[in-house]
Amino acid sequence: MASVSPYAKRFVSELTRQQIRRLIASGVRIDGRALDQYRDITIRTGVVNTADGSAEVSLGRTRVISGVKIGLGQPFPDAPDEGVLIVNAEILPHSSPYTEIGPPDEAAIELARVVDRGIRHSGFVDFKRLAIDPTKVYVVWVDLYVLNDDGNLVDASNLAAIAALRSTTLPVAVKDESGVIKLDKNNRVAMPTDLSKVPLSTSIGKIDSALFVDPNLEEELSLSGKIVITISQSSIVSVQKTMGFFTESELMQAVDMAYSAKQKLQEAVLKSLV
Amino acid sequence: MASVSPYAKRFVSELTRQQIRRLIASGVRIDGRALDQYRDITIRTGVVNTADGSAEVSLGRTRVISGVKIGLGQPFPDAPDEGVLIVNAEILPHSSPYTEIGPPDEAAIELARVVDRGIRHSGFVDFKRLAIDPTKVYVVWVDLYVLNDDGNLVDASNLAAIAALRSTTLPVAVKDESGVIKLDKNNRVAMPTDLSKVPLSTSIGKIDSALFVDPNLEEELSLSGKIVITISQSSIVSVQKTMGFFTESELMQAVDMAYSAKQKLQEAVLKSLV
Amino acid sequence: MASVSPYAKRFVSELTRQQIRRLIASGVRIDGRALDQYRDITIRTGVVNTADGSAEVSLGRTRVISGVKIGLGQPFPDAPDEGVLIVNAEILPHSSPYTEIGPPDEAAIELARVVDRGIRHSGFVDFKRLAIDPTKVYVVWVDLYVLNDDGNLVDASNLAAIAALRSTTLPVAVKDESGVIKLDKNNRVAMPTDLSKVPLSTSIGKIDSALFVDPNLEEELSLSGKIVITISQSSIVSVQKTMGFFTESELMQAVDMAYSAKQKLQEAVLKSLV
Amino acid sequence: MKQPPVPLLVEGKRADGRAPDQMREVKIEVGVVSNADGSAMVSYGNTVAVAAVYGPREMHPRHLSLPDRAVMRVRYHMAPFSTKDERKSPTPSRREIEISKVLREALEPAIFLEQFPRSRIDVFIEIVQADGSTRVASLTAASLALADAGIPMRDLVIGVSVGLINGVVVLDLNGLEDNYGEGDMPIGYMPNLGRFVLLQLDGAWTREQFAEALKLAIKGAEYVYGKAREALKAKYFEVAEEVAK
Amino acid sequence: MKQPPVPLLVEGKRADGRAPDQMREVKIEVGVVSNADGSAMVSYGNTVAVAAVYGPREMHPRHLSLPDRAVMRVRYHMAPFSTKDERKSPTPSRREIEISKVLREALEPAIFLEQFPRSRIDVFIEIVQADGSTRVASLTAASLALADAGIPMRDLVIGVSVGLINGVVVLDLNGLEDNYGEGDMPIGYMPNLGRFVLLQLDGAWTREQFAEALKLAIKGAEYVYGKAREALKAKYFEVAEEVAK
Amino acid sequence: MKQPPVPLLVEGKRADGRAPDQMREVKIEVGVVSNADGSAMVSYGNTVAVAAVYGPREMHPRHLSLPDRAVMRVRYHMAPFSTKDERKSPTPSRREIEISKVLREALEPAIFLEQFPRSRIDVFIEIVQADGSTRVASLTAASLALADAGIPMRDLVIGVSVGLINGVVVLDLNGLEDNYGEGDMPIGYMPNLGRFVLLQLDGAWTREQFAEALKLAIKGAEYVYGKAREALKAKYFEVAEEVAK
Repeated sequence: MASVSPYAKRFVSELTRQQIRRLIASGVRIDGRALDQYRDITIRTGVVNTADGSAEVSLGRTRVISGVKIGLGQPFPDAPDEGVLIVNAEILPHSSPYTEIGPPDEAAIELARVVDRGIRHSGFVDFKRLAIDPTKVYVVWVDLYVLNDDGNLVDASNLAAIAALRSTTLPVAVKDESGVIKLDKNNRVAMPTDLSKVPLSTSIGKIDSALFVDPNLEEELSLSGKIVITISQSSIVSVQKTMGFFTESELMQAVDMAYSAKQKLQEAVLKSLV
Repeated sequence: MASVSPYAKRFVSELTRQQIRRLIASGVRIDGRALDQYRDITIRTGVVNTADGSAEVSLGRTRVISGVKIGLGQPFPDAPDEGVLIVNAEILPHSSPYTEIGPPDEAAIELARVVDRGIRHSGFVDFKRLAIDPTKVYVVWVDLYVLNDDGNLVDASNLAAIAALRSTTLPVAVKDESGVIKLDKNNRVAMPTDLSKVPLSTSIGKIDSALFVDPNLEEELSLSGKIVITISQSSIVSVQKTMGFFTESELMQAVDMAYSAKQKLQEAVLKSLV
Repeated sequence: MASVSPYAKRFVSELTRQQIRRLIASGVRIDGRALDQYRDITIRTGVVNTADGSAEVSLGRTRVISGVKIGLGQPFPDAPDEGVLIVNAEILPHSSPYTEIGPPDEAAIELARVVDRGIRHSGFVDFKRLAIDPTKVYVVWVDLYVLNDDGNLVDASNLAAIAALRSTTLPVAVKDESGVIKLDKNNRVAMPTDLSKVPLSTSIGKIDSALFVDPNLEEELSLSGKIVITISQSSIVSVQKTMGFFTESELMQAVDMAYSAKQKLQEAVLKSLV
Repeated sequence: MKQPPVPLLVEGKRADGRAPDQMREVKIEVGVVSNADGSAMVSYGNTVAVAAVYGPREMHPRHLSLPDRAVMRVRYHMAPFSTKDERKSPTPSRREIEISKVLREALEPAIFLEQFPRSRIDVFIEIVQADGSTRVASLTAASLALADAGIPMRDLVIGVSVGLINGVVVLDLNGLEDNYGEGDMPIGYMPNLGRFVLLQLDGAWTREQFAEALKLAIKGAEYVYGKAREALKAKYFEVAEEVAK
Repeated sequence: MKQPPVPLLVEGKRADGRAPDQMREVKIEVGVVSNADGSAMVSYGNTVAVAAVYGPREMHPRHLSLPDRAVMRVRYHMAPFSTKDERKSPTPSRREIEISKVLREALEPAIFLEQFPRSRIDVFIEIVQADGSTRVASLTAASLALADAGIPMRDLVIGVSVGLINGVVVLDLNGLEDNYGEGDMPIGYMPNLGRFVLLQLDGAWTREQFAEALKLAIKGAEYVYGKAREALKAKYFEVAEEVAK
Repeated sequence: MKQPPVPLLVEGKRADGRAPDQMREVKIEVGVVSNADGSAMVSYGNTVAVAAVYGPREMHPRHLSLPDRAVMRVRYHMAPFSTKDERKSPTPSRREIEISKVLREALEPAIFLEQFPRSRIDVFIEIVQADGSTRVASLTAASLALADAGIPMRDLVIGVSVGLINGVVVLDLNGLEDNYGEGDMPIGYMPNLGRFVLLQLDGAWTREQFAEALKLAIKGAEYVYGKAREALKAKYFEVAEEVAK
């Protein structure tokens, strides 16, 4: 298994690409947005009643469902007093004509891991409170399901993951007669999350020397560079450059754009989540 | 993994296909059988001495070996007082020029699952008597091995499975000194089966509006429809439509053919099994 | 999964092949060696400080790293009083332009198994002393890493494995407060090996009726036969014919060559190992 | 027979209050995945299936294409969070592989595959929420997604399940009834042509119950067919409105 | 050395009553799989191997074909119920992968592969029942299936095993002897050409024991060769009779 | 935050005695795999990466080649014995798959891929010994192997990591610091062009720490770049000497 230059997704015409580039140069985007403007965001929680927590996020026409399932497991040896978080992403074959069937490929794996790192380093979830006893902890499965890909899967998935986690209730852990720990699904408490620490990722595209947030799919196919910056409170908690190159000053500009975007995203999130 | 329209097995000539069709229309078949007539069936049990039960079935030139292995395992959570049945089918690369090497494909998986459902819903095996204690039950592995495919694998495999199960002896479960349950291979009892409940499947092919039992390979490649109906005592215990379509009246006709065929198959089975 | 005639590695020209053949017929080899002469051998141990034992072997330009990792596990049911040896070989994509990425193929599996059998049947490692108690034994993982393939991977890998094993130290097994056996990595004892029993493999190539040891890659691609013979003390402990055919007298000649080569290889080994 | 946590049938009423011949609430939305050539979301009560269709498109690798007709690829898959049990592994189970096959074989008789030689039609179905009858909800969703993609069909294929509860033949099993009932019979039916394209069964059914089940399935399929036509019309209407603007 | 449950050798007799240089009963049947181009079933005592051959046939994918000769594909596989132990997983083990390779390399020197460029010959071998010496019974079965398929060969390849028990070199190891003996040496031999095409060994053998083992293997192979010729004749005879009718 | 076994920073000195802005010993050797078109071994202290390059060569299967440029294949992989923990399974982990991707995306901007349409460049990297900063050592090794293979590049790509320890920004994390520090920031940098081609980060960094980290990474990369040029020169010098003989 090696990483191979992708062939897929090459479905934007040279004409469109040139148009996007010309518009960007004058500070405008193909769908009329400003460089620092996100597409419309809608966040709905509780959309899957078989899950312990769930959310559906639309970011323009990009659409992601996240479902959380709670299980029991052993802690990792190097963090015996913490619960376990596992983030998995499936980019469904539904989502675009270029998505293939199969186990998660490198794009899906990277997507899951970038979202995972933002959550993990932000303190949004209090993992200490997910430990039950020295050998048993809660295992929190976050499954990200990309239903339609119109660009910027990371930010949509990150929002879906945090909304689903925020809406999650934990079945209470109880000991049965023989002393074995089990989950009582009818007795539930809220997932220990701290909204003030919510990690908010901002994907930033680069065309020539212009930077802009939330690229849609046509823009993604025209980019010369891309970077995702995740911020929690006033800290940068995760970064992932995924395409091209950036100069030092471009990186600092991207960080500043992410701080600004974070404020606006936080408003959208606070409106939708309790 | 998706189900893909099959390319293989297309080795019957248009000429043969037309001939089969013409003959069927006048109630005759390419090998001279009547519409409700099975090919010759032979059932031999005890053919593999390393297995806990075994049988070899010939249905015309179709040939299937079934081997049963008994192990120990945990019951399923939703059936704590029953043993576990696992049916697996391997369509060997021996069996035809169009069979590929690899893990069971959708055809082999369907074959195993259709046979499994017939056994499971007939009451032929008394699964309650395969429970040992609340945490340990017998695991019954039925492996179906298709050695030569001349059509109608389901019925041949079903006969092989029931004959192998009928011939199976269970090693007695005993506790060793430290209280661990083990199998004593030298001390055996008969598998709890009830011959009066034996599930008997009938595969029915359709060409134009004619229905007939036990299609051979050339016929299978000429079919416009196919359905498998499994009967135990006077009950329909499993059905699987596997090709084309059927009208309501065709379905009722197929069910009636399956009831008739079941009587004849039962005779063959009772002759071979004790 | 089937074994398929290999396509790869066909990169020696017909001209070179003819030249190799002509020279061999007169007792000379393309790189000037005598028929019974090995290429230069260097053995370095302790090359990987994260391993419990390690070695790097160069045989001409063929280069193999071996790393040993020690774990805990259960004994095999048929050898309850012995530790477990697992040999795995990875022929890295680095090693030649014809090596593909992926799990070990049949060549890598055969390589690992031939080396494994030589060690296992020689008595070089005292497996009885790797048992800890009736349910816990040391598991010895020997990973063979082929970095460059210039022919005769078996002999190079065998030397790397025995040198790595000889250099291995075992973390002492201790019981923790709750009686669970763990490995104390800071407290170590030597791996129980007996240098007098070291298994030494000799790969012998055949071109027309000439036999010669240690074929390099160009020679391997010109062979009409190949056999590997492993000797420990005065016993033949493993043989593997891997190409072509041998007559009875050729086999006896090959065995004699292996006994001679074993003497010289032993000197090289004893010089490098303590 | 396993004991259900609540009685499945009391005085002709099922545990969720339905009559034996009554479907759960059926919701159908067409065009839910904007990138797909066709798509549909179908709910039977708490069971939710989303189907997307791509094609007809060029077949790769070419040597697996058919010279005389389109190849169909159908995938039925359950989301890891779609069941009440523990998280389901996303690796396809033997059950999912079998269902993908029977769904393909239910859809193929409905499509004019011979109009698209050497090409491929892809149908992807995801169960987002499962409460019984997932394969038949999938079939309805798939057939609507095909229609939405404009792929020429002989008829819509409608899926409904019929079950056996305390000896009574009932329509549209939910998860509880599926687990504790005496028989399950998923059906795919083309209402205009009167053809059964999917038929599986397990449990123990008499000939008479089987016959009754077919009749009930037809009735259920006709009901769902009405809903399906409304949903298709609603979408075309929307499109027409948009075009009119 | 592990302790055997019964003595392996008492006064020159083995546990199953054989003399050291004696094969178990050898049964050979040719043409057992009617769809195959060639097939054979070979039993050495309780060890049963079934081989089927398809080809020469066109090679797919073409870029893996060889311009100057046929490609061979050989699979050795054990049925899940073929051993006395627990059910064996049907997933090929490392052992099965290695044996497939050595069997291919034992058969290739016997076949005129250069007569079939760009094509493929498939040999599939299944162990139905295992009691030692499975790979060598497989080799005999494979070579008879190739002959039955009419594939031109330099000679039949006959497989026999030789082993070391209490210091004595013996022919045709059974499962007990394989588990508890001091050495195992599976051999493939072409009786008419005097060529060894398969040779593996483990245990601890002196040079003299090795030399003796080769001689015993030749003797065993010649015995099995006689049986193999009879089986081939029997089949041709049957065919001839049928033709004569 | 987990408690480290030893203090990570005491009076401006790190646990291994380094100053915050100090690399571990950097060793670079070019041309270490004789069969490869290019290769390099790079050590940052106890972290050892070996890279080999093959190509540009013909791309198989052809339908995955690109008409306007070369395809890159990059594999980052850790040897089973390369970590202090238990033996690592050789099956690629999700972490290894992600790192292979970011390394490919760090190398692609440096190579004139458009000069080799329809072909493929393979970069294989193996971590032989791991003590932190493995991906950035891999990047340096890969870029030197590409240079050794004579593949035209815009600039060398140098990898260094920066970390956060007790609030102090430090260069070149070792394994201890990686496990117990507050942040990790692997960087790939082209010193002559001033371009960042790899940038990942985790932990919790202020804007100012981030800015400082970039400056420190540039400093570190320039230092390693000097070592890399020496190693390339040393190889060419040897070659020149050999030619002169």
